[in-house]
Amino acid sequence: MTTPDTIDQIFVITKHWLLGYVPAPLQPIASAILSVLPVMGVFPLLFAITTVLERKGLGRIQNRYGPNRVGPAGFWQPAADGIKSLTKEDVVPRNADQIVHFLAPIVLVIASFIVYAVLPIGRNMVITDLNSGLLYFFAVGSMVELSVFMAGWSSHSKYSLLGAMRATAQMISYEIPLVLAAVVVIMATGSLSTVTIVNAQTGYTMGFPHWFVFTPWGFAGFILFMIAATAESNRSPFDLPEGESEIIAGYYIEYSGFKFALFFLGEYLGMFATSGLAITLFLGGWAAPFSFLTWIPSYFWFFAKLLVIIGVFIWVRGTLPRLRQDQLMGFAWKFMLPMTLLNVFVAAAWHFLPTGIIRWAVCTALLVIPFIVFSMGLKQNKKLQVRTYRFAE
Amino acid sequence: MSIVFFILAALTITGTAAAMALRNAVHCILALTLGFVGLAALYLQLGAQFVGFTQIMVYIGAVAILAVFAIMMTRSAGPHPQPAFSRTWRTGTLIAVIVFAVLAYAISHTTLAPATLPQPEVTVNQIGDTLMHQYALPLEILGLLLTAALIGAVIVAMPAKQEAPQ
Amino acid sequence: MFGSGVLKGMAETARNFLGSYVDKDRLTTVQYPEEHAPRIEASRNFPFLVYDGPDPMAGLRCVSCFICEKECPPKCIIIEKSTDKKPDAVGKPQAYPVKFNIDVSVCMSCQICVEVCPFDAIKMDVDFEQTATSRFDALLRTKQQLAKSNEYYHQIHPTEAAAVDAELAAARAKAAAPKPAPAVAAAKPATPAPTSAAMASPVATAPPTAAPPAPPTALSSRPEAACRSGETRSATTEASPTPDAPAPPAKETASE
Amino acid sequence: MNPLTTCLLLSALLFSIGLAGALSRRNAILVLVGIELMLNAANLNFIAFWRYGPNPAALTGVMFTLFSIGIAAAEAAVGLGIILAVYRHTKSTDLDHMNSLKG
Repeated sequence: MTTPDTIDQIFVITKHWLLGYVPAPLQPIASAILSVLPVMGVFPLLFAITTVLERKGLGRIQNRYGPNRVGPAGFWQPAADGIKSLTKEDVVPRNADQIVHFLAPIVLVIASFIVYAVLPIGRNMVITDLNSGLLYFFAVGSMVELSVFMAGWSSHSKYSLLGAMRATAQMISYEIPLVLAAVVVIMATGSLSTVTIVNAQTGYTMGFPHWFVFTPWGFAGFILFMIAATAESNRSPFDLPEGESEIIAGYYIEYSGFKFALFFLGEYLGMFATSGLAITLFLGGWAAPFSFLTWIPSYFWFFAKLLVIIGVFIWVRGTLPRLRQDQLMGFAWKFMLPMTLLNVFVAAAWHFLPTGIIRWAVCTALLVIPFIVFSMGLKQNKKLQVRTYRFAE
Repeated sequence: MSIVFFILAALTITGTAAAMALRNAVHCILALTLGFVGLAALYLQLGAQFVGFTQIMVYIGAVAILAVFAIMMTRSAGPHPQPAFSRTWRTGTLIAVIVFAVLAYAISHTTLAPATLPQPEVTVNQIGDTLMHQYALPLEILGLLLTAALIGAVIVAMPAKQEAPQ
Repeated sequence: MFGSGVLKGMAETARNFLGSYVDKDRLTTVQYPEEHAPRIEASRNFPFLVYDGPDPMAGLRCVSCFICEKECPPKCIIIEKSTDKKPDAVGKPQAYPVKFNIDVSVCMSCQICVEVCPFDAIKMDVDFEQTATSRFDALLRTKQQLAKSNEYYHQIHPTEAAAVDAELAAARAKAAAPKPAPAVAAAKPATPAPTSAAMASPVATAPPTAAPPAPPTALSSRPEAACRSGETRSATTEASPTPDAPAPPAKETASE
Repeated sequence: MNPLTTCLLLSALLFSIGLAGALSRRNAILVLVGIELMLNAANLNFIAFWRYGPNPAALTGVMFTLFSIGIAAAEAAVGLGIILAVYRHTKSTDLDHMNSLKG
């Protein structure tokens, strides 16, 4: 470890230094506040940056400029959007259930924020190291479904109710693959604590890291986890709950002004949280990708990985068209669930097979052969024809 | 007993009582989730972390959502002309009050000697070990039961083909 | 295999993403306030009043016949007729508009006023930046704002303006020389060639003897044009003081 | 009052609320919810006795609660399935209307 500890641990040291000025009986509360406040500041900031990056990236994918008017290269756009949504009139439908309508965005944002409690964003930088941290993450994540339902139902509009029903059905269906894809890591580390999971991946062999993504089951688990995470955070191509063309904006159609912005914030925070969990589980958390890069502080690596995953999310959003509802459900139950269960089996086989090339071959074969069989089976009863274009190409 | 316990107890009782008293079925379920959150927090307060999070995950993430789906499918959230309580609600409440009175009498007149042990540290590993060794058979049976319930629920809720010719 | 299409699509979008930074031709967006997309000649947005000569108010071709005000579907034209008369483009004494207002916010750019105008006095402009900071007075364009020179008309719609000039020159020649012309030159005004000379020279400087009057064969070959001019004439007898119409509408020729 | 008694009283109150709901609601779904509440009251008892019992290391209360939660989930799934099936026949979830066996 060539990292100068003062730079790597600068936030931890600062926190302890600040705590020294707090009287002893207040120290637990002060410590909690000092841990929570940076998270509550950094991730909304990341949300602001992501919105502008997403719009610019989508623009470039579609061969146009993104927003480029407000500030240098359009980077003040989120500030303009924020001011706009803050100053807009807050319209509540007359027939809406006023209390539930008001509570829904708050519940969503709170649920999205408190999952960050178990995400280690750097060495010794985690709000609380729960013994059952992963369970906590998934349990709190399930509260998002409820807030989505609250928003859709209380608006008293058929579009929002349809969107909410779609969203909850989709989230329940994809939560199972999400959890099952994470189970392989729990099997490998024998712990539900996120800190222990990251610590298990910090080693290096010949300069290469011990990330779980570099194993057959870890790679498959990562891909499956990311697919399920895309569906969980209602992002394209799984953005049926807010399909603009059929149900306008889904469950938050009746929201305006700041509440709408809160929904947006909550959605992006959920995306960051699941991405952060994917990093923690499969990409080594805050660990550097090569042993000679360990001098760069750990939190930098976490956010670098997070930005890469956000970039992939944007890339996927710019590429894939929206699925149909039956395709979505069929994909969850006919493909994701069997593959994740198979992946659990492969992880167990990996654990019991002797180390060496045979283990790699067996596990890869166990994953790839069923995958090919699956894709052939799923393709057989479809009459796919080559689409011809009259004008494009 | 700390003040936190009483706050959580009040939250739980408020949520569950509202769940049983409100007229709108969806409001009932939402109040019920509040009660479940309070109960989960009580479990955490009592040192059962794993159980608390499982409580949130199963009851809020699955049971409440399932109930909400059932309410939506049976259209029972609309404005009801008929009362929300059954004709025998007085009898039912009376029975509940009597049951509570008997239980409270029994509890307060029993000399319980709680062990003044420190908060037990229960880790996930311990729970896993116990589940896999001591309670392996119940676990298997529970798995079987859940599978049977899954299949059974689908079969029960599936529309009969010859009955519904559309 | 499952997912290969996804990867192919991802490669395509990545190519677009990177290409948009390398190759400026990929970006189809026109950065509007700084750049303008090239305008096609037939584009139109909002009517304006054509005048001849140096003085905008004296040279207006409009005789305030009220045809456009009557025909306007959203009723955005407001005209007030003068009590005195002054010579028009052809040379006849005609009334002129004291007030000629068009409401930008009401106008729907349908060009019907241009179609019906028998004097070629109102034409379509191409200036689409008609915004104003207040809702009412600023959006009401007055005669002064609407008046634009024939040279400007030549600039924005050269082909159409040349045809209109030829028609007007023919009408002026007819008014100057009331004798019937030889039939040899009859076909000349029916096919006005948009030569550079015609485009460059405004009507006022055109030699009055150059073109003979339009023969009746030109009218009978376009029955719908004759019919329409007859209609408008009968409908607006009190508006147009002269019983013989100065020029047959030649819009069809111009737009073709 | 010692903490165990408080927990037990709370659990008894929870049980009574669930019982009152199950006995007095018209909507079948809410009756099922009342039964769930009674199960939860029992769970709270298990946890309380585990926490203040003589041998917390044995994890018996935690195990019972976990199994109970699993069974409650199964019960909810089957119960709501039955309610949906009943609704399909009677077009109602009102329990007072389901009296076709009444003599």
